[in-house]
Amino acid sequence: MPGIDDFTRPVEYLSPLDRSLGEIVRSWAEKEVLPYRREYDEDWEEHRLIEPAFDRLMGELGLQRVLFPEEVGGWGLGHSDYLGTGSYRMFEEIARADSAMAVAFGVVFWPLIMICNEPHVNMRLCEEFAPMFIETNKAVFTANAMTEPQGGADIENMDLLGGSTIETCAILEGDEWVINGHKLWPTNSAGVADLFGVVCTTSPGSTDPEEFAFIFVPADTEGVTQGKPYQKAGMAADKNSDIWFENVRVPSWYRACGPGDDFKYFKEIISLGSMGTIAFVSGAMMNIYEILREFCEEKTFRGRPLKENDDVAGVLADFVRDLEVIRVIGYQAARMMDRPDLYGDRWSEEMVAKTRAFKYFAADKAVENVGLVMNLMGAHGSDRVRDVEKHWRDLKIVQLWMGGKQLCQMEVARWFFDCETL
Amino acid sequence: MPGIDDFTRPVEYLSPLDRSLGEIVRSWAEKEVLPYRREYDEDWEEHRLIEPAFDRLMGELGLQRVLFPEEVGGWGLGHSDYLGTGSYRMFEEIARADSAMAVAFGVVFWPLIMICNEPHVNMRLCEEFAPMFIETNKAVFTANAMTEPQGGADIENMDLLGGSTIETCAILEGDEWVINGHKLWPTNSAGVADLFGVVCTTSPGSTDPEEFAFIFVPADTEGVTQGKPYQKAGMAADKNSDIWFENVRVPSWYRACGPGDDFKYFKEIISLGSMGTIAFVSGAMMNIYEILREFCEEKTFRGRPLKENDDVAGVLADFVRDLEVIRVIGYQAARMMDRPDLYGDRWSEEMVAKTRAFKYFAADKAVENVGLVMNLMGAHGSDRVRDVEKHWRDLKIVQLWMGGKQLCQMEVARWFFDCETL
Amino acid sequence: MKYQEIFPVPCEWVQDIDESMVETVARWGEQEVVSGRLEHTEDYDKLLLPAIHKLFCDIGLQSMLWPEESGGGGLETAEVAMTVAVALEQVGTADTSIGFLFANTFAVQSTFAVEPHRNEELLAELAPVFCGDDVAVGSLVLPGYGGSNAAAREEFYGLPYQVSAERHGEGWALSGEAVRPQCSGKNAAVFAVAFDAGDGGPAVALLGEGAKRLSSGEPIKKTGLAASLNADLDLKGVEVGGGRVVLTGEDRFREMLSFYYMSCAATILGSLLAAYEILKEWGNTRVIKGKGQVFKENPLDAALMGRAASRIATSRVLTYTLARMLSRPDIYGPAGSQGMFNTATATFKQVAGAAMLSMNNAMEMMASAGYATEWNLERYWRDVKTIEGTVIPETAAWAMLARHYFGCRTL
Amino acid sequence: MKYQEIFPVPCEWVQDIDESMVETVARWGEQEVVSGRLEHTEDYDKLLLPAIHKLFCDIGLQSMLWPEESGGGGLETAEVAMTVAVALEQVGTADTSIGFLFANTFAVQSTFAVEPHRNEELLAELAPVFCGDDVAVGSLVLPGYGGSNAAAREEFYGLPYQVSAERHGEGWALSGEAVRPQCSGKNAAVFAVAFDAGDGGPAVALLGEGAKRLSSGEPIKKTGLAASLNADLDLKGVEVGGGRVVLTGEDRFREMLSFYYMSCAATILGSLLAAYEILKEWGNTRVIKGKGQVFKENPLDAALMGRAASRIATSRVLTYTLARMLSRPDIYGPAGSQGMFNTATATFKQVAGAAMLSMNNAMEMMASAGYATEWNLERYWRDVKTIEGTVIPETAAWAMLARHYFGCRTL
Repeated sequence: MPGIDDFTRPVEYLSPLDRSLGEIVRSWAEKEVLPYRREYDEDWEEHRLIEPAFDRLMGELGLQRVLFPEEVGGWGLGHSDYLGTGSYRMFEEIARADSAMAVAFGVVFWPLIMICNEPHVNMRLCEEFAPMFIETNKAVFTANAMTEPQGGADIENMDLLGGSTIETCAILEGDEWVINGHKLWPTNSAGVADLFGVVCTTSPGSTDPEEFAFIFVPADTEGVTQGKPYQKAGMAADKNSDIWFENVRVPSWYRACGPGDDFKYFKEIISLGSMGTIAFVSGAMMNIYEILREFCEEKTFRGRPLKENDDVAGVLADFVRDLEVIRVIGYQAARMMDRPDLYGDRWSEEMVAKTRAFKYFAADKAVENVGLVMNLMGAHGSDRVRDVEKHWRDLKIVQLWMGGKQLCQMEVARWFFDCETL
Repeated sequence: MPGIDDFTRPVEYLSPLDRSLGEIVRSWAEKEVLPYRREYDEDWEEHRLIEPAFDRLMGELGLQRVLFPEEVGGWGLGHSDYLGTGSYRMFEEIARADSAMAVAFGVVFWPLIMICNEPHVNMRLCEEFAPMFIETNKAVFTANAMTEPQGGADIENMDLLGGSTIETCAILEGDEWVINGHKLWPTNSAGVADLFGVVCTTSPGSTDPEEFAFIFVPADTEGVTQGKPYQKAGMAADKNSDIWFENVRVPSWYRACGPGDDFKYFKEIISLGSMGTIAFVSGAMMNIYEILREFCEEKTFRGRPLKENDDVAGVLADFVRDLEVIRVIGYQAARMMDRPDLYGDRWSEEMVAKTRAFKYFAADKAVENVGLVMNLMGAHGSDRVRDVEKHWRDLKIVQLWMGGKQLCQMEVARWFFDCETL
Repeated sequence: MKYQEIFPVPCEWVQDIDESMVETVARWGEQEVVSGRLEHTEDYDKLLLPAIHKLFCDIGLQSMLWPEESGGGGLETAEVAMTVAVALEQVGTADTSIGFLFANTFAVQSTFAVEPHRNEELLAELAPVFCGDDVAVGSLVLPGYGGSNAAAREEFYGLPYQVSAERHGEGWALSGEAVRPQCSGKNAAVFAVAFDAGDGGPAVALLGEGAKRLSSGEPIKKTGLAASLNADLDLKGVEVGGGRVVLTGEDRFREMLSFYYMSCAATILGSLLAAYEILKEWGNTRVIKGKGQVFKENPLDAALMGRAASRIATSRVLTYTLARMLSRPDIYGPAGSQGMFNTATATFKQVAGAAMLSMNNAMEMMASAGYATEWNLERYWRDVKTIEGTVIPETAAWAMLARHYFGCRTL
Repeated sequence: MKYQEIFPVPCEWVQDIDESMVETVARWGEQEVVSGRLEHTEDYDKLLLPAIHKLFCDIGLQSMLWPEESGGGGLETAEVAMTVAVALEQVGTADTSIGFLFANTFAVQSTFAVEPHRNEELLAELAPVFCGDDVAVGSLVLPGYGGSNAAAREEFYGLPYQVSAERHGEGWALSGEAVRPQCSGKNAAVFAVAFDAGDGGPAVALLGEGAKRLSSGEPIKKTGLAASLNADLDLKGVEVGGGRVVLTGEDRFREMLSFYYMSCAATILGSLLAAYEILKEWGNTRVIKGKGQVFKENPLDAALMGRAASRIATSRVLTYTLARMLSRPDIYGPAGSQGMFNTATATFKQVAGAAMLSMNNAMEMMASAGYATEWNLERYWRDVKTIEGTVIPETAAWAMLARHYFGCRTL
């Protein structure tokens, strides 16, 4: 009888680590998350249940180390040919249990991309930051402080606005950056992260890519203040808050790649973030598939199991069809991240546009399908014991982050149709 | 500026012939089809314009030979590792110009699959039939006579009905099959095809796979009668009619693979047919992309080119997004046909279900998108000079063949959810 | 009327009493709900219950069908359907979950308190419950999917009853495990329980909160509907007298459902209008593309807004028309006819679908503000989704419609 | 009324005259169209034109607004909107493309022949055209996308006029190349051409078929609408007197469009009902899964049928409600108000969208019978799609709605 492992993946693309990464994460999820996740909604402020599970996965099992180069104690994923597909597998397996945990985990690597990935490894910073992730068996988080109060997704809309709307300002004073600004919404804020990657401008209002700066700031630096977590429709394991930077001082070499390159490689954060998002989507959908199998065998309509009703079967077919499609394009996106030699640079406009396209496709389809699944389940759809309603709430959030759907559309149209003003 | 060749394909999968096949077909299409296709609607009965173009492609350029083994003068595609991806490229390029021509061309290979593909090459029949395709510079067609008046897609619904609804009957009399029956709708009927693959039963009403017979019948055999072409919403280059078989006698070795194997390998017709359909869809959509680029640069709303209007750009983005997705899954489907060693037998229930899923996904999305594109184009959408309305009509037909959407849904649900009665 | 001018309705059908109802309920919404609605999701006792009390008891929604001399509103005829619709539109705007409680309450009451089915005996008997100073919610117990929990093999359009019935004198003894009411399993005053009465077809009996051998389980955690403290019920041979059987027969059962679907559609319509206000505010104040563009001036966002507006406009016309049809059986025939029932089903599905689509789009436009509790939108989204599924499983709805319009026999 | 019983409408609004109109037109449809409709796509002269003649001249649709003494139907007030709606529903059922011709004709006539805009002079002048024995189609020339063909920089809600105007005495001289009318460019009796009248805003002038310096090009091949022999027009300074300018100003222009959108919605509604009949027939007679199942008893197909029925039911209510609103400006305000215009736009878009969705689904269910000409369905599908795009480009429709409901200024 087919199960979640029978959905198509392009087997040619899989990393040599695929099987072991999959097994580690799946068995962790079965033991540490699935039995407890129904209580997570009430745990959104405290993370009393959520934190120990993270400690196990990231600290004890060590998955928070994978991106760093081997030289500093990491697993070298950042300069391997399996950055994409390896991450995809981990993210998907975590998201099957809880997509908020998947994003909290995935975001650990998000700022680190800037210093761990070829061809822009910053070994000095790798050496400086690796120990905090490696010399511990506790989960250690990072956060990407991008969004600001005034403009929402404007920061990610780099091609149109070129960083001109960034108000968080970094001024070089001697050997130090002095940072002032106000950020909103980063995953792993509200006190979770120990290290921030902060999107700054060195000259407010400028569209010069050289003025765009990506600077690391340890969370305990003086002048960094974090707010309380926001309450959201779902995703309890992903804490978000305001962050204020007030005359925060960090060493000048905490800038990730330097003038011009920060701007250039920051787009890799977009393409990899989009790729990761697809993995969150397919992971959650795989779990819904498992739930649906059970539900549609157990419940009856006209005296027969739901799955034997052709109309119900139509909904089920559309669901697995779209999951098949999402997974195939997810792995294709991951492969494109793995092999820039074949598909183009991860930070190219083409890769940004294409991964955005795949991302918003996956998220849209998931939201649509899960909505239909809930209707199919009738009163059981909104009942927390079935877990589908949880995925429904979470997937909506997955759909909306990184600038939401409309920004994806504009970036896709801009590249494929050569638009100038979107 | 990106064009149709900038949409993603999994480059790892491409056949060594990909480039040359693509170039041959594209240049043929530019010269022989694009300038004339607007007149095709009026040519649906006579094929005065359509036939010469086919002659050039299939006879002169020789593409009707590709499936046959090299030993009989073919190109050996049927036993290569590039059956799927090679065909995909040809089909897509033809469909860009006219999807009806693509299906008429693709169907030439459809019955031949039964005798040209590993592991069930029937060399005796290859030798017998190859000359009619190879020793000519005229287009030579085949047709797959499956559908019958009483049940529509029932014949393709093999897992539920096991061939029990087939009324076309083949009785062995000495060294000859005597065939009686009435078929509807085959592509390349109405006098086009020179050779039929006929789906028969050797024992009406039986669900025994051994009684399912796939038998070749030359069109000029005594007792074969074809009707006039049906008039349809589109697809003028694809003629369909009734075919009657009245005491038609063919040699006993005209049965493709023999008892049991005919049933088994007939499913390959389904999986490969589904794969081909995706290529027709992406080819047509590529052409619509070209038209849209031009239209949205030329026409204005609020004084600006349409493509610079964010709402229009949203429609454009969704369109290219879905085309990206369709192409990626199309090539994945093709790859799965190429490499049964990695993905499973082409005739397995799994491959049938998965290619059906990809097929109905592609067709649904295309129909949806082109409908929106027509609305976007306003009064120009239904105007024949833009060619979009032609693709719109054709794609609807592409969506509906091979049992239509609902049968795809049932086969997908049946495999993934283990349903028994759909 | 609050949204009258911008989204036209067939206003010729709206009477003075309806207009004043709108005014009263809108004021209630502003004062009791909107001011503190962020907290409502969390604190039922402190925040939601007082608002419900004010609406149900002080304003008197729960007693509107009782005679004035019992302390009721004196509405007796089916014309009350329009009054209920306009009221629920306002309640739904303020708090969709409270609207859902009243939709249930009205559907329960419609079985015995609306002409031509007014039952004076029951009205008198239940006057202390519904005309008193305690909140009295009515809750339906409808057929649902079968499975291990299904009590009965008999079905209403393919859905087995959750409760089985045995004859007990003039009345019945009702049994069922883990029976899921539409709302308020923990605290409804009256459950209207559907069961199969043999040859009589479907029947509905009223059970009071304190009925013997009726118990409720743990509160259910669910996506939305904070005002509904729902829980499964156990019925261990609950005895109910013949006088408490408020209806028998398919026509009467469909009639109850027609009123219910209309009430739910009106509640969701209110939600949609609330979402409209939230999105409008967002569109007016948000600035995107640097400081280049007020949100609503972006053509893509505006197009989505235009679509949303279109759905609101049409949903409103449909809901009001349904209310009118149900309120005038003299013109349109009984509410329990196949035609009316199917129109009610179609309207409910259409309005719920339009609402979900619009709210999903609105969330997409508002991005993180869409899912942050602070902006209030996500709450309506969760509530409407919960109602959409709870009222009727999708599959059953379309099967019913096909049965009627295409003459299917086995669905 | 033909489909009255199965798909309820607000029948209290339908008057005797409307009922008899329905009867007459339904009979026309049966006799003149349905019997030979397969051929209609091909032979305009032999098959379609006689049917149009019967409907427009003998039954008198084209003259219904003229006084009885001129040979007209004597209808003068906006109440005619309901009569037009019910008539077009029947025409659309028989032949959608003929419905589209009359939708245009009525919209043209509404500018000068319906109270309070009745223009006795023009009525008298045009009586020979519309009350004669020749088919007289009116055709609108509306703003559309700009581009190399756009004649004018002025726009109506973002769409430039196709024709530019210069003052010429009391009247105007109109110019434009490759001007695309809504229908019948080859043979309309009257074109109602929109242009910009400077400070006066939009204006519409009537041009007769034989107007000097007006010529039409080659017939256009298009997806559908066989009854419309369309062609582009060339206007080389066509002179039109002040008396032929039937309206100026945004309010009046919107009013014309409100009537037009309503008429097109009613036509499409007719199409939907035809598709319903075709699908019903299919569902009753087709057997699938061997001989195991009558098509309509398959739950998946039935669910799609149920959805289609639901869309028909709601589309019908919406169309009738819009017709009512337009027919009673005394209750609902003028047809050219922003509110009415937007309701008309929303209704048209909703009904057209519902029709396309339902027809697409029906084709999917009927598979090859869906696209074979023989089963007739594909023709409705092509016609409705053509109308959907031709009447108003999608982008402009949503921008208009957003403008009104969300107060956008730059759209």
